[in-house]
Amino acid sequence: MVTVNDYPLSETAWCPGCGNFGIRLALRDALVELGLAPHQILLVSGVGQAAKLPMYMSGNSFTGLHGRSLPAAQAFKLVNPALKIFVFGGDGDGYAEGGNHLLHAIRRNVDLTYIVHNNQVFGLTKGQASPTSLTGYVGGITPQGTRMPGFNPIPFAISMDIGFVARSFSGDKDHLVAMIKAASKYNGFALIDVLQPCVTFNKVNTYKWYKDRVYYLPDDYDPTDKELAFRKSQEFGERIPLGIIYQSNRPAYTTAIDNPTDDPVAFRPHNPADFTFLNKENEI
Amino acid sequence: MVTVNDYPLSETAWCPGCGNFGIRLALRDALVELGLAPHQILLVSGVGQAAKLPMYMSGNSFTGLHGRSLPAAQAFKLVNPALKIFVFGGDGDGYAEGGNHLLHAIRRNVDLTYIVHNNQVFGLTKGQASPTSLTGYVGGITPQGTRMPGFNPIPFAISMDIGFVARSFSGDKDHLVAMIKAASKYNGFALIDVLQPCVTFNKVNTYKWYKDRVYYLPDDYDPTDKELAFRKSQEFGERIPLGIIYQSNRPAYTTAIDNPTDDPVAFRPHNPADFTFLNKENEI
Amino acid sequence: MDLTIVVGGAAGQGLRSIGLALVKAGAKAGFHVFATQDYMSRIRGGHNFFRIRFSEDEIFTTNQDCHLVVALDHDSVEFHKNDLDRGGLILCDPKDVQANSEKIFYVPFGDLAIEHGGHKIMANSVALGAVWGLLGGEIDDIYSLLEDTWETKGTDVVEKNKSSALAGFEHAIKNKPKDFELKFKKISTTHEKRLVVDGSTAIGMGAIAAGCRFLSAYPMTPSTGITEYIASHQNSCNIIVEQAEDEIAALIMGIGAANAGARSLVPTSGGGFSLMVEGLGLAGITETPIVIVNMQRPGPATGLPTRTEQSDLLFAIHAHQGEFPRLVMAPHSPEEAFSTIVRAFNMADFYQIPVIVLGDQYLADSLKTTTSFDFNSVKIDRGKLLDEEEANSLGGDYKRHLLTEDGISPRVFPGRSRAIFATTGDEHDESGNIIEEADLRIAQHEKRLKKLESLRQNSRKPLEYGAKNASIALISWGSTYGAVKEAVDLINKKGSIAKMIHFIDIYPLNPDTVIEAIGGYKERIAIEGNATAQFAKLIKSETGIGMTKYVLRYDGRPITPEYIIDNIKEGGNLPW
Amino acid sequence: MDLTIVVGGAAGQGLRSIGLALVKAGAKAGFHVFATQDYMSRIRGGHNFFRIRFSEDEIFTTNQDCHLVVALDHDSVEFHKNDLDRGGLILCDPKDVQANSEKIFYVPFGDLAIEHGGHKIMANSVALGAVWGLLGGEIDDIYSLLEDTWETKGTDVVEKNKSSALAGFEHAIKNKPKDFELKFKKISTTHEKRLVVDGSTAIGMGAIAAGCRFLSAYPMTPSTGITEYIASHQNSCNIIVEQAEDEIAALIMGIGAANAGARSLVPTSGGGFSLMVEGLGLAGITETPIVIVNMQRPGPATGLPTRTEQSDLLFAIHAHQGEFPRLVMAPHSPEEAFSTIVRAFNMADFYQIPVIVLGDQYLADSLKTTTSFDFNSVKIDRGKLLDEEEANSLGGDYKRHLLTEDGISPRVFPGRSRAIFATTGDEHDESGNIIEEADLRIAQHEKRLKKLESLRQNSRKPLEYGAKNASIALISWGSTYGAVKEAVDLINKKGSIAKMIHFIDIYPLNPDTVIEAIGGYKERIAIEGNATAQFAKLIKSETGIGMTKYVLRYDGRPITPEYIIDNIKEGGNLPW
Ligand SMILES: Cc1ncc(C[n+]2csc(CCOP(=O)(O)OP(=O)(O)O)c2C)c(N)n1
Ligand SMILES: Cc1ncc(C[n+]2csc(CCOP(=O)(O)OP(=O)(O)O)c2C)c(N)n1
Ligand code: SF4
Ligand code: SF4
Ligand SMILES: [Mg+2]
Ligand SMILES: [Mg+2]
Repeated sequence: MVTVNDYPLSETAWCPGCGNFGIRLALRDALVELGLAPHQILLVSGVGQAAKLPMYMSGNSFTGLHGRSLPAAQAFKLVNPALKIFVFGGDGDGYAEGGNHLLHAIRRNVDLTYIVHNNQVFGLTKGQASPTSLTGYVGGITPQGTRMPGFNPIPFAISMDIGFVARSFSGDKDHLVAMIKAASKYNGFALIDVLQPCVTFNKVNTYKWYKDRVYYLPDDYDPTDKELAFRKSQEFGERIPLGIIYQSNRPAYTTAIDNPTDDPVAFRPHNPADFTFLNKENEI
Repeated sequence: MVTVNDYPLSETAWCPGCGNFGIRLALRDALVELGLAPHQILLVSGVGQAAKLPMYMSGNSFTGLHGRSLPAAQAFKLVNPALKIFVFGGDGDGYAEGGNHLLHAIRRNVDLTYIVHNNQVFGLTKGQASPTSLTGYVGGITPQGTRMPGFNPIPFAISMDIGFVARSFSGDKDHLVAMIKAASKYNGFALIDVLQPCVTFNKVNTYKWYKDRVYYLPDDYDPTDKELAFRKSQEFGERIPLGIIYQSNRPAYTTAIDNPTDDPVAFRPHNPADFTFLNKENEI
Repeated sequence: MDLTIVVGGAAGQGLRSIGLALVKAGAKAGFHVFATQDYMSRIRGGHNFFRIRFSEDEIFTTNQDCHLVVALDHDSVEFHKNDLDRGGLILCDPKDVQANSEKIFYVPFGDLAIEHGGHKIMANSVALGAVWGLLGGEIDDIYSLLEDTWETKGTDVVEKNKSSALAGFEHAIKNKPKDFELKFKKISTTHEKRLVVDGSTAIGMGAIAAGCRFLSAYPMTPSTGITEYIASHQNSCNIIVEQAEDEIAALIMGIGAANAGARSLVPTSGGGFSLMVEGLGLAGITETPIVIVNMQRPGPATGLPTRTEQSDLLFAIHAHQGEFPRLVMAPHSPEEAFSTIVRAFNMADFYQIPVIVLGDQYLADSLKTTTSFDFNSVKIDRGKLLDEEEANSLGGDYKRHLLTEDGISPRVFPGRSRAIFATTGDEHDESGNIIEEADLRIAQHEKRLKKLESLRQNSRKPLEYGAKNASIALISWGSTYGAVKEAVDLINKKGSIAKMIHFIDIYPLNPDTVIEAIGGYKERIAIEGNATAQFAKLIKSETGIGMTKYVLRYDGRPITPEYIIDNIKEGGNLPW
Repeated sequence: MDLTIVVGGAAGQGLRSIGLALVKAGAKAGFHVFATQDYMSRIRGGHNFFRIRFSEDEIFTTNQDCHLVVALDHDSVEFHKNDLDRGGLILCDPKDVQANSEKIFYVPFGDLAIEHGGHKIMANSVALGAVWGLLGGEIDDIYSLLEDTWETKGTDVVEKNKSSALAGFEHAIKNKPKDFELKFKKISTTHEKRLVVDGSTAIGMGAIAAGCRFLSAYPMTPSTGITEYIASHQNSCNIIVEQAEDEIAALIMGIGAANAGARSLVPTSGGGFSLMVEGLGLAGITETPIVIVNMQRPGPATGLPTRTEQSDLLFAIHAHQGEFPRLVMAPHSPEEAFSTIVRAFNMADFYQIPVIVLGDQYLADSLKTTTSFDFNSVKIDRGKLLDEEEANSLGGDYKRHLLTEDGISPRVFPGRSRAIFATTGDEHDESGNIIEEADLRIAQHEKRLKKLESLRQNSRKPLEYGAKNASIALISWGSTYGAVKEAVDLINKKGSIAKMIHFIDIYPLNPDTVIEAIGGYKERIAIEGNATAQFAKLIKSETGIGMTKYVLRYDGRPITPEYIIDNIKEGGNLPW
């Protein structure tokens, strides 16, 4: 049986009080509750404060380039569908540098859980505005405030009929655990946008700011109702809903070849001689 | 006065019957009706069959890299707001290679008209599936058919509260002229997704296929109603609505510095000596 | 016998079918065939052509000869009439082309097709027959070819094509000019089966032979042929083929799949490779075995998309910030491409590095006759892998970047054992944790760079061809091989003074071998399909040895033997 | 007098404030100051430090000395105690640090701050005062500094800081060990105003002086300082600063703005530069003047994000498929950076090419005293521009890529006249139409490459320093200048045998000048902050001249004079 002892928590380079700690704890608890052992999972990430998470957890991990976690994660899954894959990154990583990959990962719908640590700021590079920074946010490159609206990933995801999209808050571990478990159980691409205070740089979107605004979607909320979901998803102001906002349960992407979990294409034995038949097509 | 004679049509490398011809004609007529002379406009494009359009038109032009038209176009506009800019490209150019730029161009809302020649296929590279190809579309890299849903740019754009988004059809010049004119008049980022038959490679989404499906939004359709627009925008099957699907009239992006049309920052006289004051900040 | 037929026409006129048929017919007749394709970056119209060369000896290059032109439109007459050798003819349909030249030989392709085949579409077979008739070939070769080609469409189609071909054949024999002297001598075919393949297909076949299990790509001419070949064989060959949203994703996907355990291939061309530069270094620091094929075309930027050049060499060697080992190879023929790709996969796995194979449009699209590929003798070396038991026993103590004598750490694949796999694009310790300490950095950096020295030692020696005691060395790499070889022959006809020294392994070079190979010549002539003599620069930077002359080409067209001969002129320095 | 103070602590402890204050205090006291920052890729915690060197002579480098350590935490004591020169001391607050060493000199920073300044936050001023007291400095320098710093916060704040500083100052004088011998000699300050600037600021100031009107960037250490400096001056300096969604967009935006008519700057670091490679070639083929600043850090991939290296040199030179002219320069100090950037803009406009300026983290973050920058003598050369009248008269006949003697075509800016501007990333004719003809391709390709030869001719000669008839040449480029200069001095103390030959213009090199500069030495020693001696390779590929020794550093730390002296050992070849 998997226990919390399988996931010891190592020292981090995060600031004391950072919202990332809450995400790490929730992830650990979700993994334990899902009964997943470190060697069964793969943690994939990009570059940023959020993206360091795999360094501070047990489990297989691949920490790649800024903004490029999703293509790697999808390919890992395609060639070895037995892996349970969780992907991590910041709002800069996922929504700025990695925007195109997110767009197409949503379309492709490979079975992954993608957790965005959305602190509405570029943390690791010291406080520049990110796509999710709200209009007027003052960062190093935008000393007079950004002049764009904050990017809201939820309606974006819904517009492409994502299979599963949720919003959670690093300040509420139980909620986040529940979201991670639900996302992981959905067989397809699941996005969780997690509100994560950056106590060092983001002096606007603080713990208090989030706490004052977040609320839970009621039990009778129907996440399969797309129009309702689209409407709800746009709330990001005085009130911010948490929960599974939309769930279409689109079937997961599979490759054009049969590639079962117990016989992944990547590991089938190979004998070059078996392919002599290819000569035939070009023989005269 | 600007007349069609200002826009002579040159020989093209397009296939006879290609939908691109209709777009070119509509553009010419729209430019004439808008009273824009070739030296006042700038045509920006990427790479692909669609992206060759500036080659076959009069007017200033910048034909750049595959997928990279929008960053160039936005910068042209920012430093010289007097330019009237029209951007062209295919569905591969705009929605595959260029996806991240589109996402952020919508957020940024620089005053441009972006026309996507959506033939649901990679034309210039000979028929591979594009993001807008419908599930099952057989292309060179997907001989068993694509396994992703076709990308629909309209709900995508609405989800980010685009200022102006329309759909038109290269087979209906009058409609397309009207859309180009409306887009050009909107002061902000306007996207027109134009259905454009590729007679050589796309044997599924033919002139007939489109003609059988397209219809015009009724006069009483209210494009400022976002939820209605979101619902409408998802029709892309038996019926495909044409017209201005959503219009939020968000104010156009401007830079943090005052940069009027008649005195663009780029062309203000420069005297290095004026900046001696910068030494002050670092003096001891 | 060395004979060249050009088939010219607009895109969309089906000249590829006629071209292919002639290639195969020549092969059936026992010749060695080499054919190039010259096409524009457009789908319809313009001027495209196929150059097909038949020879009694094995050939690896196109040349400048032209004996027959099949002109499908008027432009083709204009384009090629001045290339015609004395005694050559231009075949065309009087309905398509009205030209005023004594070289024109009219064959009513269309009318004969309708008359004998029932439809204009049979015109290709008429043309085929006419060429064969003119050259004194045997109609049986054509028949056998048409049977192979149309078999699946039923006997009616086969027969109609045959009648059409026969009509063209007989028309040609009956009407050919008295003074037309070109003649076939059919070669008695050996019993060995032969192939007609282009470079793209050969690369695809090589990758399959090597056990490639994942390919990701974004379409880009002239690399798409490789991707499409493999895509069309994915089911029978156990290969997952993913069309990526862009080239950045394509390479990163390949890196993911490779770390998961699949041999991965990423084909692209220069512009796509540019977008992969960041990912390349990720493969470098994570020690990921991956094969990237860059099919070069003339740059910069979009350049000339459907043409050929060898101008990405120094870029391929130096792409990415920082320093890490890589291997760059450049095959020159379909058969060499087949084995180079296999070697690329083995070297990638052995050294756990990215391997870049440089091809070009000329290699990709040129068809050549060759003996069948020998899949049986393909050897697979997956390098240092821990078996499941070893991996399980290590568990959380497994170190992906273990420091070892040779710099190579044993691999495991995540999820395939209880070993925990961890790596990162940041500098790391042996276990794959991010570090910043100077000593740990030095240890890992030197571990990686150590492989470079071993790669150098294992670098393949250049191929040599020509006169024993030559004083002139023609130094080349990649797809120019055939042209250089024939240029050497042409030079040596007038006195045995020239030798070809041709490189397949490009980087890292072994300075000792290079000095040994090129050091002793009075003249060293770089032959390259670029404007700045990139390989010559590389040689000089590794050995200090410069060239004495340069034959360069950068108009997007392939280097031919005649081009080399014409351009060997005086002059030491490059103009820029 | 040559004295080094280290301030060490965890990120977030405010060591930058103390460090900066010490730098300025040293400058006030009339010294030449050079200070480096060593920080980890994290926001809080870890171990960071500031090394501040005061000297009577102008200095361009950090070194290995260490006379005083201000330790803000226990780790700092551990890290630096062994670096201390004999007689040095470690200053720390007994409440923060409990260490057992006779080198410790306790100063109750916190308590004195509360007592004399009313708040713990004044501890920095206490520390400052204590250092000054120990060294026998004058409290007036500190006072004047505190006045400058806190002026805007009101007299109360100024006074509290002063009292705190005085408390530290007096504490130090009273309690300093008897045998403590280090002593200040204040230098009588010249009347000329001086600056304290780091490389980032100097680059930003240079760009403003050059008339930069557009900057686009995506944040990346260590280039962000440049972007943020310019962003904070955008209004007063007429510069549009755009934060792009990624580096691809950043460069393409810069290219757009440049073609519109704005001088454009794109700062980045290696990883971002990797993503710009495709755009770089677009600038090349469209002949777009643009300045890219690549602030290098150790690679590959994410590598060591906050540290320094010189390993992108060959990458910068060869990035992108195909061939086109570019200019690569590497300044080595704030003052050189200021003028290099101006020259970069002028050369970009003159040749209509991309110019790459290579800096690194060491240059970016090192502070130096310097005379004020001379904005008055900055010359602007925008190259060949048509005036409105000329442009109007051409109208639709204007040719953006007109063939000219020198390969440079006159520019117009779209929409600024009736001239029609057209260009493309495909190969084109003079008017900017896509073409495929061989002759048109050759004409445009040669037009572009012709500029390379002219660039070569105009390449700046290397800086030379050292003994007249030296037999040893230390060959360097970029930020190692100061270290090499002092290493030469150290060597020459024992006999005048060494000379520095330092390059700022890196590519294209002029082989004749290089041979002249380095050809005559018995020993040629490459000094580079990378593992493969990239500049040495470039020199060899251009001149055939190899090095006899290598001093390389690739642990992310800057090269110091002592590092050079310690590492000049035998050995010709590189290990890889
Ligand atoms: C290609 C590239 N560009 C830029 C960077 C620098 N960089 C590192 S992390 C980061 C953004 C961090 O923001 P986010 O992704 O939101 O993560 P956070 O630190 O806030 O968790 C950037 C720009 C990089 N590593 N690589
Ligand atoms: C970086 C890069 N990748 C790939 C290509 C090859 N390429 C040229 S056009 C094109 C796609 C064409 O499709 P689309 O954009 O839909 O335009 P269409 O031809 O259909 O109008 C591709 C993949 C390229 N030129 N550059
Ligand atoms: S900078 Fe912000 S996001 Fe990064 S560790 Fe500190 S608090 Fe967390
Ligand atoms: S290939 Fe298709 S899109 Fe391209 S020109 Fe032909 S019909 Fe038009
Ligand atoms: Mg963030
Ligand atoms: Mg298309």
